[in-house]
Amino acid sequence: MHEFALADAVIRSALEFAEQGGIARITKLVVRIGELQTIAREVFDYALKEIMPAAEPRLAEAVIVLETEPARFRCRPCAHEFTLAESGGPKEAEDAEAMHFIPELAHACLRCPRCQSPDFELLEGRGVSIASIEGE
Amino acid sequence: MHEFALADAVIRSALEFAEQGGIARITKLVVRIGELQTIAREVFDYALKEIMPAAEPRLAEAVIVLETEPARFRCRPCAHEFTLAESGGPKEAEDAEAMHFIPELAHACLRCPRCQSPDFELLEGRGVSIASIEGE
Amino acid sequence: MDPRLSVVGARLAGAARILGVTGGKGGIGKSCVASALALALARAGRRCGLLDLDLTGPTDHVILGAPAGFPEEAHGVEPPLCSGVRFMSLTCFAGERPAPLRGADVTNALLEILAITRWGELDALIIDLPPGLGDAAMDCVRLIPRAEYLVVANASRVVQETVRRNLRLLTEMKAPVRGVVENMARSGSDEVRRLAAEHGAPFLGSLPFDETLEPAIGSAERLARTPFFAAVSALRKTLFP
Amino acid sequence: MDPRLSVVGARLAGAARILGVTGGKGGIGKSCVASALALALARAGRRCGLLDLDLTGPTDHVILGAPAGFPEEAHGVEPPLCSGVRFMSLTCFAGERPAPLRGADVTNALLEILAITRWGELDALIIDLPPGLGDAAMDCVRLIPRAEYLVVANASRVVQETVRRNLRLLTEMKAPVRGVVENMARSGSDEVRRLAAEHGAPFLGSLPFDETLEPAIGSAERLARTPFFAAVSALRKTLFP
Ligand SMILES: Nc1ncnc2c1ncn2[C@@H]1O[C@H](COP(=O)(O)OP(=O)(O)O)[C@@H](O)[C@H]1O
Ligand SMILES: Nc1ncnc2c1ncn2[C@@H]1O[C@H](COP(=O)(O)OP(=O)(O)O)[C@@H](O)[C@H]1O
Ligand SMILES: [Mg+2]
Ligand SMILES: [Mg+2]
Ligand SMILES: [Mg+2]
Ligand SMILES: [Mg+2]
Ligand code: NI
Ligand code: NI
Ligand SMILES: [Zn+2]
Ligand SMILES: [Zn+2]
Repeated sequence: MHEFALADAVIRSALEFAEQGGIARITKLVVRIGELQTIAREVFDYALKEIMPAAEPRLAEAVIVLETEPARFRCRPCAHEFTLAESGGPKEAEDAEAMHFIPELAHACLRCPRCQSPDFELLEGRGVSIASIEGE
Repeated sequence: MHEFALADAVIRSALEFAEQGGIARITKLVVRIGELQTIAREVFDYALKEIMPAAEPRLAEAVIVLETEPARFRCRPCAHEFTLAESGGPKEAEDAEAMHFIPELAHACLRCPRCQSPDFELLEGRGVSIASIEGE
Repeated sequence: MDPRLSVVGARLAGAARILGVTGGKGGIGKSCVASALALALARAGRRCGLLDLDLTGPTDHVILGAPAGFPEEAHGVEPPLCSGVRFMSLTCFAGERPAPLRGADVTNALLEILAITRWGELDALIIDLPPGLGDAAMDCVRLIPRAEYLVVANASRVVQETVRRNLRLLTEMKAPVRGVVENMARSGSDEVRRLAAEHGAPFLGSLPFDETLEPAIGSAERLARTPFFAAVSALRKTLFP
Repeated sequence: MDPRLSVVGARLAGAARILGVTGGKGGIGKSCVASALALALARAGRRCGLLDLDLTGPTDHVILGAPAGFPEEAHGVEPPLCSGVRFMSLTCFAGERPAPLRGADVTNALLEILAITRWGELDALIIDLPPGLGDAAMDCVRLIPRAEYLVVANASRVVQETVRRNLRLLTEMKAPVRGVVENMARSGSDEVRRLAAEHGAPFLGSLPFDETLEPAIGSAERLARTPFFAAVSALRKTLFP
């Protein structure tokens, strides 16, 4: 469950943001989860709660929203745009796990469905990011 | 005057665009010139006219507009945003000429004015690009 | 907003010192020096990590003979212990598959590895850098500002050309150069010493060209018996007294 | 819209054949092989160009002893004639200055060079590629789809590991591999021949480890008198009969 490490990053990032913006209480935190990393919402949700500092007043009342972002790719040689499903997805469990750890391993595991090139751009849906933070 | 090579690229690109879009006559072509490459408008304008195929009906009546785009940089280590003037500009004539040929040599010739890093991003104003093409 | 940027410092906080092995040029033995240095630290009883940041041409797993397979997950990724060295490489996840990565992918993959790897307490973290003055080299300076650098060079003219550019750049980026070491030294030549002096960097001596190194690759036991390793162990004492 | 993409094909149209020298690994002699091959072509009376695409670690100017200074401009940039070879490198513009370039910068600089260089009529254009499976390697495949590849390897285990990844990738990208050549061969070993066979690529023989190569670097005259050059000349006959 390396999700804990990513949840930890999210919490630290939110607190850093609060620090820099002089925010006393974070009210809402929208976290985006890219499809490519195949992090299960429930796992990540659990990780966030586990990692959350018990005595952290700035986060105590924050509503945390998890959004999933579909992955979209564009092939550089042939300009074809495709989704994860259209690429055929990971062939083996090992491929899925490799991309779960390092989404860039898509270039080792996936191919453009039109021209088979590994030289594609990941337009959206990579990994964990913070979409927005609200506070007061 | 390697401007001819770039003007040639612009003309070929416009004709390719017309070809693909089934456009019979290009009426307007807006070319953007990035400040970093220090291409003089007059030189480029002259080059475009020189390179223009005499018997090219698709371009015969095109209005060609040249726009200059100021260069803007953002330093990766320190996040400072700066202009070419703020960077101090090229120190020697050789630096200016190097960037005239290959704008990426900014990383060899310019530094972030705040932290002196060569690791900056060029946000705008690199070189020659086509901003828009109108045709019928 | 990229949450990973907020956690890199914390993940590396347990490492007392961080040393990047670089030089700009490929094939001068950066990976052999980095791997042997990590091994020498472990054999001297130090807690040591080795991170292979040559993401598109990783070799440290071959040099150390690291076993294949995904690392353990425990509130992050635990770098497997390999001949006493905590080891992390893209190959831990990619295995044999070639991973062509453009610059932005290198930055992302490197940042992901830094964000999820739990090194724990280390006396030293050795970072093996790729050739070239590209994304990995610049991200190492940017993301790990307290990293020091060991520059590997040799007497060849093409190597000197490349190492000179690398040294100029490290100096400009205010990255502390702990020293320059000559590798594959065949006879007494003064080129590398002069190159170091030119850039105000300490010259840390020469590692011999060693015919017995190549057959020892893949086994920490055999590596540790080579003259090359003996020379790296002496270098280790200078760098980590 | 990037106008440069529309002109690359036209700029290279005069080159009868284009050969990329690659291998993935640094320090196996890609640049020495590429430079010597270009020189051998010129000496055989062929019109030959050499393009150094190792933008952050260029060395071909050192190997050939190319004079410094900006190239002539004439409706584009004219690659200077250097010992009979039309030569182009980022160093023609950058000189001694180190140019740290991230991936997107590599793509841009490479595209700019391809867009402005007027090679004219050539029997062969040799492209020297950097180590790694990164932007330059992928852009070469993407922007110059008719390029063929010569893969340089040697018997070292770390080299084999890297070259294997490179061969797999070239095959996947449908880039035609003209052959694999062993460099720095010291004794009769079969590793490189086997590696080539594994990937269905022709094995093109071995170039000897040559003590006299290093002191010849920087002078085309001296290079041409080395046993290494004699072996590259034989390879030239195979590749460009
Ligand atoms: N001191 C040495 N003596 C003999 N061979 C060496 C020595 N150092 C490195 N090598 C060999 O040189 C090659 C390149 O080494 P490597 O560590 O992969 O270089 P880099 O990481 O700089 O690309 C390998 O085949 C390795 O076995
Ligand atoms: N056949 C050979 N015999 C001896 N030395 C060689 C040979 N080929 C290359 N070298 C040396 O190996 C080093 C690396 O060569 P280079 O062409 O720069 O490799 P690459 O371009 O693959 O990084 C140089 O010092 C060069 O002189
Ligand atoms: Mg290496
Ligand atoms: Mg390595
Ligand atoms: Mg080279
Ligand atoms: Mg080169
Ligand atoms: Ni996990
Ligand atoms: Ni010009
Ligand atoms: Zn495609
Ligand atoms: Zn800065």
